[in-house]
Amino acid sequence: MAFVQNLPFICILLSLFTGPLSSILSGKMTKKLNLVMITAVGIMSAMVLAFTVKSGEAYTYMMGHFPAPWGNEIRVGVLEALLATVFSVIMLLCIVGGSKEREEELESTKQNLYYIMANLLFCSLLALIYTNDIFTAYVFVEINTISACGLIMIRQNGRTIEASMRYMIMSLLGSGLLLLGICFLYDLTGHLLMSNIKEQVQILAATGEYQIPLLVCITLMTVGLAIKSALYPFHTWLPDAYGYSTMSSSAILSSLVSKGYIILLIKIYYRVIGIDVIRASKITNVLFVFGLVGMVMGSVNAIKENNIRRMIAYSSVAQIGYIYMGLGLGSEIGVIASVFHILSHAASKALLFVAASGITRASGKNKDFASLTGAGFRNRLAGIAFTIGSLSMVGFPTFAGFISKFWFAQAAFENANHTKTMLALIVLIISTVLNALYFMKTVIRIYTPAPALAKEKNYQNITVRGQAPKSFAMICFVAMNFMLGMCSDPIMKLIQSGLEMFG
Amino acid sequence: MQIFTCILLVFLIVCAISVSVSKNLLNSILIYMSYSLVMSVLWIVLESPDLAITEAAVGAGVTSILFFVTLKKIQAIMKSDEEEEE
Amino acid sequence: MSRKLSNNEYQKTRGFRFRQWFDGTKDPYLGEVEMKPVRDLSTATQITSEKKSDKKMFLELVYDMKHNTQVKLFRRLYNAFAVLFCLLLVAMLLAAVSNLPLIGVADKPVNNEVSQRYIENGLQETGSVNIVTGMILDYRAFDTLGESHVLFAATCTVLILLRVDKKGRKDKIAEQAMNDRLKEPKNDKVLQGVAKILVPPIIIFGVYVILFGHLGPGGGFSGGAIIGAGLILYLEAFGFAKTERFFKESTYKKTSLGALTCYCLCKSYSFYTGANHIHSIIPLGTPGMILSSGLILILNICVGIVVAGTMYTFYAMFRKGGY
Amino acid sequence: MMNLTNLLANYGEAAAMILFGIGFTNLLLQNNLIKKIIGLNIMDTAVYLFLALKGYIAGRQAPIVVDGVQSVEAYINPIPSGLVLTGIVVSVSVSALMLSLTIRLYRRYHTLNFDEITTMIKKEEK
Repeated sequence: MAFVQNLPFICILLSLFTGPLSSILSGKMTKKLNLVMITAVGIMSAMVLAFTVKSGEAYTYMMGHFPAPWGNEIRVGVLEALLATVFSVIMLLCIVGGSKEREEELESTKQNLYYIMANLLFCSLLALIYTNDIFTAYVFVEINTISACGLIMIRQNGRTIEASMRYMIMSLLGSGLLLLGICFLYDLTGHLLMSNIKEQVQILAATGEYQIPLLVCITLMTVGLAIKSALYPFHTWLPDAYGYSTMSSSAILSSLVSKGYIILLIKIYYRVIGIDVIRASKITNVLFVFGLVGMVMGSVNAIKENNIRRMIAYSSVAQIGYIYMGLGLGSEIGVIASVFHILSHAASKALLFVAASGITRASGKNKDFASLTGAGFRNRLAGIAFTIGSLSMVGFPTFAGFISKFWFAQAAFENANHTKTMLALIVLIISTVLNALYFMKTVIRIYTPAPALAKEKNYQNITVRGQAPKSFAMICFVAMNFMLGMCSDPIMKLIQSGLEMFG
Repeated sequence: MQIFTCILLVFLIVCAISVSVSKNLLNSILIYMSYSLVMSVLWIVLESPDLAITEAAVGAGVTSILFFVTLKKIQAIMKSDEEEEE
Repeated sequence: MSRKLSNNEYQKTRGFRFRQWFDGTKDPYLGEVEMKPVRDLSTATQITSEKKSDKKMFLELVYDMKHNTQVKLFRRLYNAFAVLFCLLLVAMLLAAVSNLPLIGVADKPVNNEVSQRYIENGLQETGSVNIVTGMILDYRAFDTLGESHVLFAATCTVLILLRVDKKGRKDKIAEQAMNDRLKEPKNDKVLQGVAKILVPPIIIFGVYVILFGHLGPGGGFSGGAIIGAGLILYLEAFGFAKTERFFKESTYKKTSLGALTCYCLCKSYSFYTGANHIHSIIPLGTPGMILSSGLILILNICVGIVVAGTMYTFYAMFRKGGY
Repeated sequence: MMNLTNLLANYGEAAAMILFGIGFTNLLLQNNLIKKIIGLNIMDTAVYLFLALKGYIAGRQAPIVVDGVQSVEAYINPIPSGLVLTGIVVSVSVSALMLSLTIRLYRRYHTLNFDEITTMIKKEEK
């Protein structure tokens, strides 16, 4: 066994261990520790990615002295390593980009608690990506929920606490359903390891035994994870949570946390139940419909919104709708498009949150649209970054968003079911138009010159150097968006081979 | 044995319903506490002593204490508000 | 009357008092035990009715009932749909349960080679007499590692929400949090007496449950919770001034950090050696002895420390917002 | 669909599912925050009851090795117990978190009714 193969395990343990370690350090030290840890994990994940691409196959890693059906296991393939790498880059940039807001908005004595939460959240994301055991996944889902709640409410005002209560209620409903689904599955198959469950489920599907419980169990797990990842009718906690928490939390939550659950769902579909059984159960059609509704309704709500942070949050609802639409198409290419959209949305949504906070800082921290007029001139870099993020969201060519929309359209075209094709294409067009409406409205507003307003309210100009960490984060995010948009082919290939390894 | 289990299960359901119906919060919490205790008895019947100990200590013990403290805290806040009004 | 004592002396004896109490003529303890004067019922009903009307007015103010019939209608519809949804859920689950394998029967998918190996080889492979402990701390240790961090994360969130930072803050919330004990009897003699008798056995029992976790029912979680409950009882009886002598926030942080570090290190070692097929040097000992079963005893102690600290911290935070 | 004889034989699981439904409804619909949290606890324990029933085999003993007997026929399935043990700890930490949120909300809005809190927040914004 090569030493590189140990790295995923070391990543998980390292991020897990830095959580308790941060509790005795001072705020500044914990920040440094956190940044060093995430960087180290990023580098290690990249090494794992290189290794898996070279070897061309996935491997399992025993957690303990006991082999497969008896002990715990983690499983590492191309897709897992890719996701871990991208997630650590995004996490790092989000934390760097929001450092100033955190210093201002959080109490100085609670700074280090923020990093404890961030470390545990990151650890749980890594564990969700890598784990090969469904009950371990449940435990880490709970860590994820609790630490995400901590990140929301650490900036304390009435709104965030109410939002985190709402978030907790919804997520606990979701995890209850997920746990019940896992119990059903355990009862039917007698295993908790993903690969073993899949073998048993294939046998059950072939013999036709226990059809109803299997269907119920698929439904329970899907609904549970859909609630947790804020699919449209379950999104009520999302705008408040993203709109009022401190900026880096919103960016992390929208770009990583809800995506972690979707990845777990994809994993369950491919590695636990088997995609053929899922297709036969027609649950994908339900996801397809909810995805479509979410795409439209999220955008409509975003248009109505007058607060820039909440607008971006509602746009997240729409984008999650896209991802579920891709899953709901039920074809290989649809899932590939969804996974790519997870990456591209993570990059552009985090960019939007960072840039929006730059813009609002140049407007006296007001988030309503009227005071944002002309903010693009007061903070030039943030203005440009926001424009690029919006263009990527809308689906302008050369940016990440275009590629994912292109692949969604492609997936819809190749779908055998023509009603689905028509519906998907029509809703894609409608949603793109709506996206363009609210994002371009914002961009035009921040580039409308308003020297009178700036003078009257005593706004200050912010230079690139005056916000060095944020500028760094924005530049990196813009570069990421370009990279995902311009050279998407290798990444697509990676995702494809990763999904093949899943199967 | 089956009859005993059945009685316990019926008791659990009655408890769960009366928690949601009862008007007084303190009553709800007490009923929940007894629910936990019955659950731990049920687990002894089901031959899982580990679970029974843990549920008795955690579910009926610490969780209920936390509920009581919350209620008390809320009443303390209520009282200090009333004093301010006066 | 064949009484030997005179009437005057008889009235001082217990027999007379008992008889009086039995007849209901006089309560023998009246005036000796403090009792709350009984509130006049009519004022109480008046107060409740006032409160009810207050509430109604408040609700009308908040919801703006007159102008918000739409909201009301929406709420009703929402509730109806939600109840319907829940009923459907239960029906669906019952349908699924009716098709599941029967309970209490040995021949079903759950009882396969996995549980067979746990039972047949568990004693030799983990050294633990209690198979459940052996399973959660050795075969499936990764879950349990995550679980103890769930506790840690929850404590941190409670700290975020309820800790009152004393540094230069003298606002209302801080005062409220500090003062909530002022309105209660301090140094309650009965409580203190009971606590003096009960706390040591509770804590010793907790330690026993932790240390014998691999030999009988119990383990780190239950034992830790028992110790935590003992500490809570002590705190409730004697107040924060006494507990501060041995348990402060820094104590909690250091002990739980130490325990979690120890846990992480032990498990990293066993995960690493296991995955790389290196023979582990940890001896399993003779099953049935207290110093046996390799790492399980150490892990149980670590978990116990974390859980006890967590439970106590929860209580202290809820109570006062500090230690 | 519904196999009634089977359902009667699985009466324990049926009861667990009903408890799950009650807990779920409470968590979703109760306006009172404390009852919501009790609902959450009921829901969780119902799932654990379901799991514990899965491991139970009539006439066998708890999985603690006695007198060196190590045959499968002697003991019940240990796996569900282990899973439930993990789950109980998760649910106690979650309910502590929810309760502390409740205290904070009460301190600010002086009510336990979640609907009222939501409407108050909306009023505040205007």
